[in-house]
Amino acid sequence: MNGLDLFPFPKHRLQKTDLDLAASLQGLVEKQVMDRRLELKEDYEGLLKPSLGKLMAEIGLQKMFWPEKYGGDEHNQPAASYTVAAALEQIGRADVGLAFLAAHSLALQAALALEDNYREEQVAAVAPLFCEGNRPLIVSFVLPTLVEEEGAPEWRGKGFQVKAKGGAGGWTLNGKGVRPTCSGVDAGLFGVACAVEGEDEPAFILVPGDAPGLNRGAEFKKTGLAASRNADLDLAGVQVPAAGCAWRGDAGFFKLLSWYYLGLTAAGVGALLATYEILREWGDNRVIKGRGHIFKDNPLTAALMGEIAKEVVVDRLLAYDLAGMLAEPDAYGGDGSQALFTSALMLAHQVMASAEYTINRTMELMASAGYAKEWQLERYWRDIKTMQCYLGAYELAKHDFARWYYRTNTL
Amino acid sequence: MNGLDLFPFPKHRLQKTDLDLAASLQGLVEKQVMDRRLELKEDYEGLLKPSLGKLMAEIGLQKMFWPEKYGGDEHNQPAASYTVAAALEQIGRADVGLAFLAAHSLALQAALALEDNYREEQVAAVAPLFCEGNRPLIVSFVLPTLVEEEGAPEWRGKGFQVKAKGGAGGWTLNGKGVRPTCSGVDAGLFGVACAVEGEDEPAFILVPGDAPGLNRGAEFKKTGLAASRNADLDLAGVQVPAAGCAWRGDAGFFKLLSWYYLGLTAAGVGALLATYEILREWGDNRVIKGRGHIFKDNPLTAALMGEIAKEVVVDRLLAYDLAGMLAEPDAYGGDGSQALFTSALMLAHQVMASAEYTINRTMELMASAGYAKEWQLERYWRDIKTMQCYLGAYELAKHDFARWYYRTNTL
Amino acid sequence: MRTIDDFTRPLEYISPMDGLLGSIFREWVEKDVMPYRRRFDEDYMDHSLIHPPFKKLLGEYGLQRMIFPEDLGGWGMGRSNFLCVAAYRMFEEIARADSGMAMAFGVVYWPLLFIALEPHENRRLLEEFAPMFCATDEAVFGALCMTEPQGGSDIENVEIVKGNTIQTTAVRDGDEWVINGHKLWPTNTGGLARLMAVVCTTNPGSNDPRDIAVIYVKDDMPGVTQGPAYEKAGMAADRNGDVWYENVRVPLWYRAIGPGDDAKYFGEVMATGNMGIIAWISGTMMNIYERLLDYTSRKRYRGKPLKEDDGVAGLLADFAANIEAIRIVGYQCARMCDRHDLYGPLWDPGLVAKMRAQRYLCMDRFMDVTGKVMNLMDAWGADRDWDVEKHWRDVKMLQMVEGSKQLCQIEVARWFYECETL
Amino acid sequence: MRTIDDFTRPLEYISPMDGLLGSIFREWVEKDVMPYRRRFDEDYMDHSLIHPPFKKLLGEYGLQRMIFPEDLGGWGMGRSNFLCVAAYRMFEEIARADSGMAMAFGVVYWPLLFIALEPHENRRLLEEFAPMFCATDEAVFGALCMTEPQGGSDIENVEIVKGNTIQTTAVRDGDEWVINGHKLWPTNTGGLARLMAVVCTTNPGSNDPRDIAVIYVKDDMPGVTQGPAYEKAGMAADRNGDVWYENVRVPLWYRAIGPGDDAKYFGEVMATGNMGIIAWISGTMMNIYERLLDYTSRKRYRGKPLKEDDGVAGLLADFAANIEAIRIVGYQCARMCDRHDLYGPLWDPGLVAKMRAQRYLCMDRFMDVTGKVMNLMDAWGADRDWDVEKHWRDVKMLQMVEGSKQLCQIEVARWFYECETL
Repeated sequence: MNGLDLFPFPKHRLQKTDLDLAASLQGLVEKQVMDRRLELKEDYEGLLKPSLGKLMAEIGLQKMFWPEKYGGDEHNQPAASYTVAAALEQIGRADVGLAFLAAHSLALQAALALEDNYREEQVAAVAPLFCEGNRPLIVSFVLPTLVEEEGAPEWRGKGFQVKAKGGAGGWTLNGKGVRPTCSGVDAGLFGVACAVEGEDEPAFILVPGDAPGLNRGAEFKKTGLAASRNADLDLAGVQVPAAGCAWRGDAGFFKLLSWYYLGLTAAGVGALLATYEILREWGDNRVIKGRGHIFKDNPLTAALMGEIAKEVVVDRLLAYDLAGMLAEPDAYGGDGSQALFTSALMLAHQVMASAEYTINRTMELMASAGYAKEWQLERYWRDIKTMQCYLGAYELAKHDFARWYYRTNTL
Repeated sequence: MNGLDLFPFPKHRLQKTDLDLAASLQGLVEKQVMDRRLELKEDYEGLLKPSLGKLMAEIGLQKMFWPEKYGGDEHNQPAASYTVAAALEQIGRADVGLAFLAAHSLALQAALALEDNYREEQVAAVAPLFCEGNRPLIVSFVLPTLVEEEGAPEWRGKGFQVKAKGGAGGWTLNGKGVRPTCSGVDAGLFGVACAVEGEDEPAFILVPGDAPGLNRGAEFKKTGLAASRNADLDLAGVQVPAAGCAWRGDAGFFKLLSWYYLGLTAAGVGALLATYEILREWGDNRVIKGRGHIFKDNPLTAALMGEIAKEVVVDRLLAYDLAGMLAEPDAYGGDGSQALFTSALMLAHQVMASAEYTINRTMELMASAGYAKEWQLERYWRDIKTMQCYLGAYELAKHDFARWYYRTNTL
Repeated sequence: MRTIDDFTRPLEYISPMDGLLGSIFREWVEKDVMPYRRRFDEDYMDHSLIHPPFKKLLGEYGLQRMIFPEDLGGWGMGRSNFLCVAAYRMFEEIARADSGMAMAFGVVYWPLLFIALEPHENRRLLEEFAPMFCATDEAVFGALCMTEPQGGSDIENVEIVKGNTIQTTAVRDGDEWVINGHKLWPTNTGGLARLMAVVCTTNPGSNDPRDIAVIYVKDDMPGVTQGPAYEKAGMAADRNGDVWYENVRVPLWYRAIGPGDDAKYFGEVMATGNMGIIAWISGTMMNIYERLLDYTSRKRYRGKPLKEDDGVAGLLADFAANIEAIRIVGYQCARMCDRHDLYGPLWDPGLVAKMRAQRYLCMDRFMDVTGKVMNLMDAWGADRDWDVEKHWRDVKMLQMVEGSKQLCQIEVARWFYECETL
Repeated sequence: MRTIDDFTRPLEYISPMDGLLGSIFREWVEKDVMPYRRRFDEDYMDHSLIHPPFKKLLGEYGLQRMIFPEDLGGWGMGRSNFLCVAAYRMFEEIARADSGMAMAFGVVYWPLLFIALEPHENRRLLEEFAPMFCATDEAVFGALCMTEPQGGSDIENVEIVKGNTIQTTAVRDGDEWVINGHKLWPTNTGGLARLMAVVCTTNPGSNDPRDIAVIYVKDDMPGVTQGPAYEKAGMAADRNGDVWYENVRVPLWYRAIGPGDDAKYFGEVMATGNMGIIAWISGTMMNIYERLLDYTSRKRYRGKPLKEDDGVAGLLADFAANIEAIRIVGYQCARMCDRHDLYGPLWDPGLVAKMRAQRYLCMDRFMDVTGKVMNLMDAWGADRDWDVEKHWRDVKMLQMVEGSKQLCQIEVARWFYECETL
C-alpha cells in the first residue's frame, strides 16, 4: 500500500477518469523520473525536459481544459479541480518542478477555458498553442511582486513589473528586469499582469515566448525546482494584439491564482507523499542504538515519524478541501471571488509551511542520508522551499488574509 | 455576517435539520450563555448547569441518536457526524466546557446507537437513561491514561485505571484514585475502560453515577472547563450487570474515540470562531500609534490578525473533514477502524494545538484586555488548554500515529 | 539528585551578595510562599494570603530599603553595579514560587529608579521618600502609572507617539503641579500602592518629549482614588486597578528629574523591566522543571517511568535546553543593565531594544515549550495541584507588561534596521 | 549605518587577541572568499576555488599551527584558556562567508585536541605531527573519523552503546596497531585529510570503554584509501567521503591517550564541536542580516521600502533578536569550554550535555527564522545571488554533525532528568 491509498482523501468524489489518470501518471513518473534520478540527477535535457514533454503533450495535461473542437479534452467543469489535484500530487511526488510547471499550464487553462469563463474568441486564439503539435508548451506568469522602482503602480501593495499601453492596434508592453514565476529561459507563453497606462484596472496579457522585443536574460542559479530554468526578462515595446488581453480587473486574477494555488498545493502534497515513502523505508531498515534496534521502534524517532505522517494527513486533506471549494462554486463563492482566492492563498501557504517543516524534520531524522543527494530526499526540501518563495512572502500574504477577513481596506 | 458564514465549510453537505439546529443553538447560547457571562462569569449553578439542561434535555442533544421508540430522535446515520460538528461548534463558541460535556454524550450515543453498531439489548438498557424525564444526563469516561501503579495492564502503552472481573452475575469493578475525563462530581453515567482479569481483551463498561461502591472525591481546581466539575473516583467492588458491558476489544474504543475526538475538534473550532469575533471587534475599534489609527489598519497587527483568520479557516475545514470521514464509512474505513481512529486523533491534536496558538496570539494582540476576565477572551484560552490536556499527551499520541502509519508494532 | 542549581549561570557575573540573598530568598519562598500559593488565585482581591509574606520580605527583612542610599537608611544598591544581577537572582527565586509576587516585588523599585540611579540621583526626593520605605516594617508598595484607557501601550511607544496621546495632565499652579487623569493596570495598584510615579503631560497633544513628565503622587493625597483589583486569568499577586487623579496637588519638585530627562531616562525603566521579565520567566521554569521531574518520574507509560520513554525525554530535553538558554540570555541582559562602562548607558535606545528583543523571544519560547510540557502531563497538566498550569497562566500575563510583543518587535526593528517610519 | 558589529558580544569574555584575529579574518573573508563563494557549490569535488583561500589562511598565515606548543613551531593556544572564545570569533568571521569553510577550518584542530590539551597533552605525538602542520605554508587538513556505515550516530552515542557497535578494529601486532575498517562522512576527507584520528575498537563487541581507541593514521600510509567527495545539498567546502583502512600499520604510541582515556576525553571533542556549530550558525546569521537589510531597503511594498512595513519589520525584528540570543548563548558556551576552573572539566557529561542542548536549540531557531526570512524575500529568496539560500542549505547540514538532534535530546534528558534507560 503506498501513500496514495493510506492517506485519506475524498476518493469517492473523484471521477473514474481522474483515478485512471492518477494511476497512469504514477506509473509514468516512477519509470520516467524516479527510477532514473539517481543516474540523471537534476539534468534538464536528459531527464526533466523529456519528462515534461511526456506529461504535457503526450499524456496531454496541456490539452485538458480546451474544447474538443480545438483538439482539447474539454474537461472544463469546475470539478476538474479534483483532476488537477490528483494529477499534480502524482507529478509532485516524482518532481516538484515538473508539477510546478504543470500547475502554471493548468491554471491558465482553467482561467480561460472553464465553462463559466469561456470566451470563444479568446479560446480560439489560445487553444491551438496548447493543442496543436506534440511539443510541450511551457507557461509562465509575470505577477505583481516586490519591485525596486519607486512609484510603481501596485496590486494589493505589490508593484506591477510590466506596464501596458492600450491602443487601437493592440497593446504595447514595457518592463525591465522582470522576474517571471518560472522558466524564463524556456517558456513558450507568458501571462503577464500589467498596469495599464492611464487606467486603474490592470490587465492580464498573453505574450508568446517568441514575441519581438521580449528578451531573456541568462539562466540564474537557484535553490531548487530544476525543471524551471528561470531568467529575468526585458520587455521592450512588445506588441500584442488586442485579443491578447485575457481579462481586466480583479476577478480574473482571483480565478487564475486560485487554480494556480491549488496546483502548488497539490505539488506540495506530492512532495510530502514522497517524503513519507522515503522515511518509511528508512524507518524499516535503519538500525540505531546498537544491534537489533530498528529506527521506527525507537519511541523518539517513531514519535517524530508519527508527527510527519500527521502533517501529510492534514495537508492532503487541505489540498482536496481546496479542490472541493473550486469544484463547488455555489457553495464556496466560486473561483473569481475574493473569498475563494483568500482561502486558496491561505491553504497554499499552510501546506507549503507544513511541507517545509516536515521535510526539514525528516532530514533531521535521516541525518547525513537526509542531505546527501544520493538519497533523493534533500531535493524535495530545496524544491518546496523554492516553490514557497515563488508563492510569495507569507508576511505579505497575511495582509491579503486581513483584507478579506477583517475588511482592512487601507492595506 | 458572523464567523459561521464567513469561514468556509461544506454547508451543502449538511441537512436542513442540521442547519436549523445550529441556528437555534446559536440563538440559545447567545442569549443563555454569552449575554449573561459578564455577570455570571463561570458560575456553575447559575449559568452552566441550567444551560446544560437546556442543551441536553430541552433541545435534546442527549436524545439525538436513540431510536424513537425509546423517546429519541433516531438521528443515527453516519451523517449525524455533520450534526455533531455543527452543534458542537455552536456550543463551543459560547462555552467550551458545555461543548466538552455534550461531546461525551454524543460520542457514547454514536458508539451505542449508530445504525451499524446497534444492539437492541444494549440500547434498550441505556436509552431510557438519556430519554426519560427532562434532566440532563452528564456522561463521563474513564480511559487508559498515565498511572502510577507499576505493572498496570495497558492499552497502547497507557495504564487501565479500573480492573473488572467478569462472572455469571455480571462485573465487579475496582480502581483507586481514578481520573475521569470530566465531571467527576456530577456525572450520571460513566463509561469505564477496564482491564479484564485473566483476559487480554479490555471491556468498556457502563456504570451509573449512583452505583454502590462508586465514591467521588472532592472537586479539584483546574485551569478551565468550568462546566466540568471534576473529581477523582474510587471504585470499590462496584457491581454491574453483564449487559453493562458495552463492548470488548479495540473496535469499540476506536468508534467511541473517533466520535469523541470529532466533538472536541468541533468544540475547539467554536472557541476559534468566538476568538475571531472578539478580535474583529477589537480590530475595528482599538486605536494604536496615536489618534486616528485603527488597530486593524496597522500592517503588523493586521498581519497577525490575518494569520489568526487562516488558522480558523484551516481548523474548521479539518473539523468538517473529520465529520465527512465519519459520514462516509465506505470511503474512509468506518468508525471502528484504526485508520479512522488515527485520523481523528491527528485532527483533534492538530486543531487543539492550532487553537492554543491562535488564542495565545490573540491575547498578545489584545494586551491586557486579552487576560482580563472582563473581556471574555482568556476563558477560551484556559478552556482550550484544559481540553487539550484531557485529550492526552501529544507526545504519546504521536506513537499512535506511528502505530498506524509505519506499523511500529513494538510501541 | 539533579536540582535547579545544576542549571548554568554565568559565574563571572554573579553578585557578591548572591549567596546570601539566594539563601534568604530560597528559605522565605519555601516557608512563607510555597505552602500557600495554590490558594493565591482566589486571593486576588483581598491578598490575605499574599500580603503576609510580603510584609516579612519587604518590611521585616527590609528589602524595600534596598535601593535607597545607606545614609538614608537604605542598602545603597541604587549605586551598585551589581544591582541587576542581584535582582535577577532575587526575581528568579521568587518567581519559582509565584511570578506575580516577583513582579510585584520588582515594581516596588520601579518608580524609584528615576531618582535613585546615577547620573540623575535626586537627593531631595530620596530624602522625601526614604522614611516611607526605610522606617517601617510594614510592606510598602510603589507603582509606575503609565497605561491609559485609550491606546494601551501607546504611552510606552515614546519614539513614535512622542507622548502626544497622554491624557493625564500636570498643570503648574504656583509651587504645585495639579494632576488630573485616569490610569489603568499599574502593578501594585488596586489599593496597594503608597507611592506612584505618574506619567503625564505638561502640554496635552505636544510632540515635544520635554512635555512628558514623571511626577510622584502619594496614595493618601486628596484626589487620588484607587479602584479594586481586576480579575485576571492569573497572576493574583500582581494587583492591577484603575487609578483616578482629580486635582491632585503635589509640590513642583515632585517631578522626577526634569523636562526632557523624564522621557529620556524612561529607557531605564524599560531596560530593567524587560530584564526583570526574563528573570521571572526563568525562575518560573525552574519550578516547572522540578514539578515535571517529579511527575515524569512517578507516572508510568509502557511499563516505565514516563521520563524513561525516549519520545517524552525529547520534550523534557527541550524544556531543559530552553531554561539554559533563557537563563544565560537573562543574566547577560542583567549584566548589560549593570555595566554601563562596557555596554553603554542604561537608557540608550540600542540597549533598550536589545532587552526588549530578548524579553519577547524568551516569552515566546516559554509559551511554546511550557504549553507542550503541560500537555505532556495529560489531564494532570490542567490541575492546580501540579502548579504548571498556574505558571503558564501567570507568565502569559507578563507578555503584556511594558507593551505588547508587537511594540517590542517594532522597537527592535527600528534600531537594528534603522527603520524610519514604523 | 548599523552593521553586524552592533550585535551584542559578552565583552568580559573576549580574548586578548580578538581584535587582531578579527581584523585578519574579516579582511581575508572579504578579499579571498566573498568574491568566489557563489561558485563554491559546483566546486565541491575539485576545490579549485575553495582551496586557495585555505592555503593562505592555514598555510601562509599559519593558522594551522595554532594549537601546537610554541617550542614546536606552534602558537601555543592548546594551553590557552581563551582558545574557544578566540575560536568563536574566527568561526563567526569565516561562517559569515561560508559555514562549510568554517567547519573545515574547525575540524583541522579536532583530531589534535586529544593530544594538545591539558591534562592529557601527548608530547611525543605533538612532536611527531608538528612538522606536518608547522613547517609548511601549504594547507594541511586533519579529520576525525567516527561514523561507520551501520548505525550512523551510534558511534557518538557512547553512553548507551558503549562502543560495542564499532566495526573498525585495531589489533595489536608487536609494536604496531593493525587497523581495518570503513568510515563515512568525516569532514576534510574526500582526499583532503593528511592526518586522521580514527575511532576504533581494540575488542569488537565489547562494552568496555577501555576498548575504544583513538589512533592516528596518516593519509600516505599503505592501506589508506580516501574516496571522492559526496555531493550534498550544500556545504561544498566541507568535503566528506569514504575512508577505507586495510591492514594499516601504525606504531603503538600513535594511540591518542590510552585505554579509558580515549573514550573519556571524547567529551572534549563533543563539547567544543557543539560550541563550534553555534559559532557557525551565528556567523552565518550575520551575513543573512546584511543581505536582508540590503534587500528590504531596496525592494518596495505599498510605496515604501519593504523594511518600513510594520508587518515585515516584525519578522526582521525576530531575526535580529535570534541573532542576539544565539550569539550570547554561543559565547557563553565558548567561555564554559575555556574556563574549567569555573565550569568544570571540558569532558564532563554535564558540560557536554549543555553544549549539545544549546547547539540543537540554536539550530532549530536558525532553521525556523531563516526559513521565514527567506520566504520574505519572495522569488529572490531562492536566488543564489542573494546568498541567503546558500546559508540556509549549508547550515542545515550542520544539524547532523556530531549526531542528530534526537541524539542530542537524549543526552540532554539523560543528564538533566537522570534518565537511566534511554
